[in-house]
Amino acid sequence: MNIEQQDFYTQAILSMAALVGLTSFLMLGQGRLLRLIFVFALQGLLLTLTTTLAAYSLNSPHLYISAMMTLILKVIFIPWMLRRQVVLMNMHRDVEALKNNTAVMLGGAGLMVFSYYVLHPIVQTSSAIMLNALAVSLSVVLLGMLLMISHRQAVAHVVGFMSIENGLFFAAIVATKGMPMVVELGVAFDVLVAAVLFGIFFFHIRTSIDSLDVDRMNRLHEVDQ
Amino acid sequence: MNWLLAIVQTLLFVALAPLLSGWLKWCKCHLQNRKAPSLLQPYRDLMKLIRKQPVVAEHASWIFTRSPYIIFSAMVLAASVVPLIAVDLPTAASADVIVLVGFFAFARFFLALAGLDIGTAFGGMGSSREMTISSLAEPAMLMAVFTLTMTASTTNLSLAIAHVLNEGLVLRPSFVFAMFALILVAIAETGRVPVDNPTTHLELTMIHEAMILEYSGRHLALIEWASQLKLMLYGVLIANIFWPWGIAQNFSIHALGYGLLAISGKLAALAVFLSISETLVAKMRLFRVQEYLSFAYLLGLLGMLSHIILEASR
Amino acid sequence: MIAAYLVLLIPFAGILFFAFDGHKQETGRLNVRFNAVTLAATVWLAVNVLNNGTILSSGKAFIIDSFNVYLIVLTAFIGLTTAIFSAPYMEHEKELGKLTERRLKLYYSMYQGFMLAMYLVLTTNNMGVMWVAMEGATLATVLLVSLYRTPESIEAAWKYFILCGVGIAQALFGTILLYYAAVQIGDGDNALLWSVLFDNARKLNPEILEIAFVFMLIGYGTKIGLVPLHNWLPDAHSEGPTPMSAVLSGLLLNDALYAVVRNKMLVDGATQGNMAGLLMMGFGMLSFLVAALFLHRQRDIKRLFSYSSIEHMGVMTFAFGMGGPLATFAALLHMTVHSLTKSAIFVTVGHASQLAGTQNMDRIRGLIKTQPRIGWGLLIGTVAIAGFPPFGVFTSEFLVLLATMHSYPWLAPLLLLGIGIAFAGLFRHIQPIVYGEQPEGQLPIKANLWPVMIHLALVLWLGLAIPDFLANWFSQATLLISGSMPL
Amino acid sequence: MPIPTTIWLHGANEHEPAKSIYFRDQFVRQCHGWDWRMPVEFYEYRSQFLQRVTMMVLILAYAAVLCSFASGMLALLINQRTSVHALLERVPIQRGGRDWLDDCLTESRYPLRLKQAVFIVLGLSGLLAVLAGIAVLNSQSAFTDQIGLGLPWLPWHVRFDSLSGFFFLIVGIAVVAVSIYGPGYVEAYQEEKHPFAVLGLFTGLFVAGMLLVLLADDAFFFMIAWELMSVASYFLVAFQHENPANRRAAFLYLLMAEVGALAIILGFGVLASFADGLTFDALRQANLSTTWASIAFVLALLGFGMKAGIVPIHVWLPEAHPVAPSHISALMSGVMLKVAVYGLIRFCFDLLTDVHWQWGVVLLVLGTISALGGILYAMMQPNLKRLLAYSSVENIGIIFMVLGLAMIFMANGFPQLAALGLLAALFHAFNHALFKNLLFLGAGILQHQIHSLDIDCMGGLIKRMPQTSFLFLIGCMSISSLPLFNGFVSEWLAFQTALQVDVLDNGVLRSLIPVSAAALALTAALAAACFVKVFGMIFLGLPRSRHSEKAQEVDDKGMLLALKLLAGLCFFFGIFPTLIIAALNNVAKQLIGQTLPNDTLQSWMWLAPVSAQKASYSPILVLVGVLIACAFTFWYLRRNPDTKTMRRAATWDCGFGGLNARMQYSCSAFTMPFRRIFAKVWLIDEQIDKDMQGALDMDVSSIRYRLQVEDHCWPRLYQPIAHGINSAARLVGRIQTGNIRVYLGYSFVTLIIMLWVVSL
Repeated sequence: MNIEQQDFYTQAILSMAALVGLTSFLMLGQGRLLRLIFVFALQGLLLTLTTTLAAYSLNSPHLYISAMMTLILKVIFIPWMLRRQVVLMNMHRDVEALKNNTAVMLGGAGLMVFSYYVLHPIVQTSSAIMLNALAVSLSVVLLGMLLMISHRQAVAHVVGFMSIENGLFFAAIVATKGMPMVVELGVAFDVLVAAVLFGIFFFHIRTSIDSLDVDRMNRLHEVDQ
Repeated sequence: MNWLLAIVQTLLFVALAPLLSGWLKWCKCHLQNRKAPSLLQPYRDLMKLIRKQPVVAEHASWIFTRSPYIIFSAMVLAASVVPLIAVDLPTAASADVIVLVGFFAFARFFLALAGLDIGTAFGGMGSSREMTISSLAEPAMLMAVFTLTMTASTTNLSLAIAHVLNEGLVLRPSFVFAMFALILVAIAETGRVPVDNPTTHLELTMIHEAMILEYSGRHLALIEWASQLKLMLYGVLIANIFWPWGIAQNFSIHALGYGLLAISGKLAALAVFLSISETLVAKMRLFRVQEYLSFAYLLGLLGMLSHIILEASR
Repeated sequence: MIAAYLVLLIPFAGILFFAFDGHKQETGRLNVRFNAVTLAATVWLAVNVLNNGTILSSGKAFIIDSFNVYLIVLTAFIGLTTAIFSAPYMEHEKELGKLTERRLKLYYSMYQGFMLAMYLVLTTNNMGVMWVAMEGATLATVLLVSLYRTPESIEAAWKYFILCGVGIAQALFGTILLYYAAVQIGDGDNALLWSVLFDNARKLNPEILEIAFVFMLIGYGTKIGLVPLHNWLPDAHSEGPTPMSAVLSGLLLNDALYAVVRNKMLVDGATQGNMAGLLMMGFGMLSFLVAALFLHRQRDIKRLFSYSSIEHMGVMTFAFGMGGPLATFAALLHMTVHSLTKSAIFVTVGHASQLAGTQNMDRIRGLIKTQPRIGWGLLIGTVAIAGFPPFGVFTSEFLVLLATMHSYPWLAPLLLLGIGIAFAGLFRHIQPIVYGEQPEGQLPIKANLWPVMIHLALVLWLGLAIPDFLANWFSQATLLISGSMPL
Repeated sequence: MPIPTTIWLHGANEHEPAKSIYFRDQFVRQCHGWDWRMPVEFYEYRSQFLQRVTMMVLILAYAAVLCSFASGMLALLINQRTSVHALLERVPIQRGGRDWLDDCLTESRYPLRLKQAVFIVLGLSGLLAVLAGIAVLNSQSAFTDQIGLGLPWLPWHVRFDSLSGFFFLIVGIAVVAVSIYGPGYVEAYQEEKHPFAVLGLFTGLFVAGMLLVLLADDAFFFMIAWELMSVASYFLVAFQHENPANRRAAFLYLLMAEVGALAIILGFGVLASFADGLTFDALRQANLSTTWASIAFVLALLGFGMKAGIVPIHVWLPEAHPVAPSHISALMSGVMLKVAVYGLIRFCFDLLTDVHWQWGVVLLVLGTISALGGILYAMMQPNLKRLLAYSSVENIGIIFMVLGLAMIFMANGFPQLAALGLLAALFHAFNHALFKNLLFLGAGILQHQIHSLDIDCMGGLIKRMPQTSFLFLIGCMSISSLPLFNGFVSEWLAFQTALQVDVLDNGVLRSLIPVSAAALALTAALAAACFVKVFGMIFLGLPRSRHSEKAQEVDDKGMLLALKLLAGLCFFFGIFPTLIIAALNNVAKQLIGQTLPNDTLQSWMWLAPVSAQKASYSPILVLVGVLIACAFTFWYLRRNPDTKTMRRAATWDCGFGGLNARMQYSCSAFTMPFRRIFAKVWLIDEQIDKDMQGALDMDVSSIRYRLQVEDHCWPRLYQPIAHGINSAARLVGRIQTGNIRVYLGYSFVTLIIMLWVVSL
């Protein structure tokens, strides 16, 4: 069934999905940390909009709460913290040279296709929209991992980690109208704690190797020189 | 009666042993154009030695002084189980051919210990070489003996001989091989040329003599006698196993006498053969002995295989 | 049911108490008391369950059946013994100047926090909450791994954090898929309750569950330390304080495996095949063999034993994957004896590295000469973990082997090969440590070895004879998991 | 009514041949006369009797095990004097005992008394083991029981039958000897360096493990006992761990024990996968194809052979046995190897019901190689205990050889000859236990007195230690299988077995077996040479070192007593082998269902295994003959009083003078001919470097000679394996690069692959 036969809500959701996917791609290709953080905040914002939309059209009020939490955590708090780190380390000028960026991009595109391929059994059980939404969120998760693999800055890793969270959250909202409240709260709490911990860790890492380049943390290994 | 006869035969064995070596020496001297001592010379030597007071090395322990008795009595016991002039003796049942080999080993064990006891280089040298040669000779001998015992399907010597005797003259290729193997082993074990030279006076070439270098008096007598016994034992084995004809099967006087004649004839012949070979062949280097003995083993093995394949094949 | 709540409340109180009360001399002993009370509560709970079967709390938030109740008791027990060990140990570390008041405060409250997370994982009936708790365990321990603030410890903690975080996120995706599949068939609120899912597992969509299980396996498998997702484990174990390594090895890995098994039960219910089992067998065998090889290359003593943990988790995963009553029974037994033995070993290792002043195995020598109890403890523990009778590890490995011979005979030689290699890898390092002459400056220390003795005695007992109530317990759990009683 | 007596004599089963000659005729009447018309009360009586016997025998066996445990536990009290004192204060004892106790518990006495107590309890367990063995051999039936340990659905099964009983006998005798010997020997260890608690504890566990292996009747229990034995002995090998070589030996030992145990487990597993359950009864029922049976056999051979130390998997043995305390080496070399033999017999003749002749050939060939290799390696060892260990390899080889013969005959349908072979093997195992214990304990005494085991440091000890030297001589004579001693009898039986080859049809076997018999002869001769060297170099000649000059006879009576006991048994069973043969007949009966006709014809003085027509040996007559001949010559030659005394004079030194100890033949000199003849057998590294001096550097100032003889197995077999594992580990180590992004990559790729897999 094509998009024009869908109701408005579905169309909106699908476009949101497209936008979220796009933001992931943007992050993947992003070499400057500040822009990266900005795009991440954007993704958080899209997520918030999606949630409110879902809350409104499915009139399930507890989604408003999670929308609120998303806004606070992923749009305001975490980007602010990361930005502060970057400025402190004054890395806001230097650009991380990404090796074979185009290949990574193509890989990301491949991943998107792959997630469709993986999730196609779901079609029989439900509408195609679910499949699309889930597929997008899966690809967001995978792209987040790819981001972490391809970037060397700890900040980028945190962004990737959080964008994986975003993907999961999107899936939860779209596919299953949100998880049970207790789980939502728990997840949010974990994310919060994680964010705090990340802050602490940046401090420690900086004091130990006075840089946030994860490639320089390779004391513990099994390879003999 | 049987027991008495057995004892008598053993004594006869012991008594005749010096005579055989005397005869051997006699033949050798004549073959080498020397003037021969009388046949009784060995007896005279033994008597003289027995009368003398033995002189013992200062470091010697009881092993050294007691070994001669042990060695001698081991040989006597060996003599008691080998049929000399008559078969189916009761003593033969008490120890079969494997035990016979055991007796030789027993004697050799103590002889070697005695050689080591005094703590000279020669003694050790002699023991070492003796043990080497004997341990190489043993498998060869066992192969030869196996050929016999598998044919006769018994290890009891007198029964085996009786078996060979009863089945009459059969041409067995295995026996030919086994006999030659046994002869070679006998030469090695009794320390004759070409393996060892009993009459040598150069310590470095000695084997048997090197071990008994320190012996004197009755000890030396016993050892000499024991080695003469050993020589005769091997002779009798070869003679009676492969040509048992003439040996007494019943205990009538006439049969026994006949048997005595027969065995002395065979032994005499063997001695002649041995002396000829000793005159012709020169002593070989110590480390060629292994080739010599492995050849003996090969013969024994051939005998065994020909028995299995040619004679008893199924 | 009150017992269950108690089990959760006491550690929670512990967190708050230690967080706000601050550090005093007897804090260690207080920590011991907290754990002791919890143990009592768990025992009470266990008695309840043994008497009147599975307990399902009102609102179905919690489920206590024979499978998790014995894990709960085990957790409480090891928590207690490790606390007993850690009290003097941490004091000594403080005297060495490695730690400050604040960090000890953190340590104790996070210890309780970790225990809370463990209990939550075990008791909860809600797969989502299980995930939350599992993530909570990571968050609670990650700061403890970097407690010493050395560059290595920070690196280890970072890796632990990132890898486990990413892994666990995948587990969450799996949970979401599970929920999705569940929503298809029923009401939204109870759709994540394990009991509900288990009851109508047959109706769940098998394809989705298979995909979900893949995510679960990768997610929780990262926690179990399955090769090739294991890389955080040795670092975290070797760099954190030793009591932490003890509980991580003894408890966290078990509970992660527990989560996987719970999910496997659902998946098997849905897909009437053995896909999940085969995946687990593959991962298990791979981890087992690779870890056994890794043992040969270790310098750091705690790293060594963390690899041996990976190896044993591999065995358990393999056995659970094989399914069938015998294998399941063996896996449960192995879970128990491995936790006991490994935590005992880490306790002795802690003392050993403390008295030697290093964790580098080339510089620890002649323990038996320096302090015979520690030396012998380490040696006996190693003998036990290497799978020598009459210790329990042998029994369970023997049963695993038998099960393998029955169902997959061609895998048995691999298993034996791995055991042999692992044994050699352990002993080539441990023997020089305990025997021989001691270096200068290696002096005896104040050590409390009761935990070690108790654990090893228990393992010995399990090796000689499995007490009836425990056997009955295992059989019940086996019945629950594999659907039939062991022989 | 004579029935009770006859029952008592003939044990449970009245169809058995009696072991007492005196009652035979009566017995025959009973069997063929009115046996099946036996009155009812006879059977009732028999059943009651059986129950009583069952209880008694099993209680004996259990008591033996418990005593060995108890001795171990007792040893732990060595440092607990005060607590023991406090404990004993409580128990009420009357005056005298109290005084005695207090005397024992004084600071100075306590350790000594405790050590004595430990060894007394150990000896008690040995004694009980002997009794149990004899009892079960007499009542020719198997007693089974179950112990409520182990798995919930598989309690420990216990079965005590003739085979176990015979090995109980072996273990028991050895343990008794060791526990007599022990107290004197362990005095040398000072407590803080070598704690007695460790030694005593693990000795107890070790013995208990061996006994339990013999009792086990299911695979699980068997493996537990087996590993208990291995691990306990490992701790004993590592007891003197200050020496790096000992640690290395211990590690190697434990490693190979583990590998062997795994092989055995796998073997049981193969059987179990064709049977239901792990009890031996269930395994006996397993009917498996020839291929699987052969696989099981090979696995068992690998496992048990590794413990028994057959070439080429013997390497641990010469390393581990010498480094343990001597009485432990005696137990390991004399008894533990026999337990391995027991395992093999149990596995092949009992569990695998139908044997194949190919297996027999494998055993035969392996045994021959081990026998020859063992003795040749032994000959080159300068270290006494290493030498003895290698000679154990040789004897085990002989045992395997004869077992192989038994298998061949069994498979070709000659159960009686199979019984003969089995009997020879078991008898040799028994003898080897005796004389190898004797020699190891003797070596212990030498080490105790001379503080060295290097044969080249000894010499001339026969004058310093007359008793030890005499007992050691007996050991040497029996191990080099001279007549009148037990070693000879078993080798004689082995030869007799080999000589029966004529009954076989298969030409290969008919030619292979005699060759291996010849190899056996070579082995025996080499053994004789080897032990001539040993005795001659240690006890004869001139002392080669200061220690051996000043050596004294050991003052502890117990140590000598143990040696005397063993030597006496060596001689006794050399003269009266029929006693053991009678006992062994029961074993053969139980395993193969055949006995020897031996006691049909002969009385106690004759040994005729097949038939009197084929071969017979009467040690007693031989002994009498030797005695007569010796006595007569002795008396005759020394009757003349003035030549009776011997004159002592300087040794002949070719007139050079200054004969000294360094001119004697040394070990390496003695074995030089062998080294040249069998040069291929060893890796020989021989170096002579001379220091030249004087004008033109022509004349030699000093010569150094270094000889190193090594086993082939190391470079050929073991180093490759170790190297392989290390390189594999290095390869695997590559995956852990330490870079977190790589790790993320791993989990990413894994995830992708898994998703792809499931979505196929």
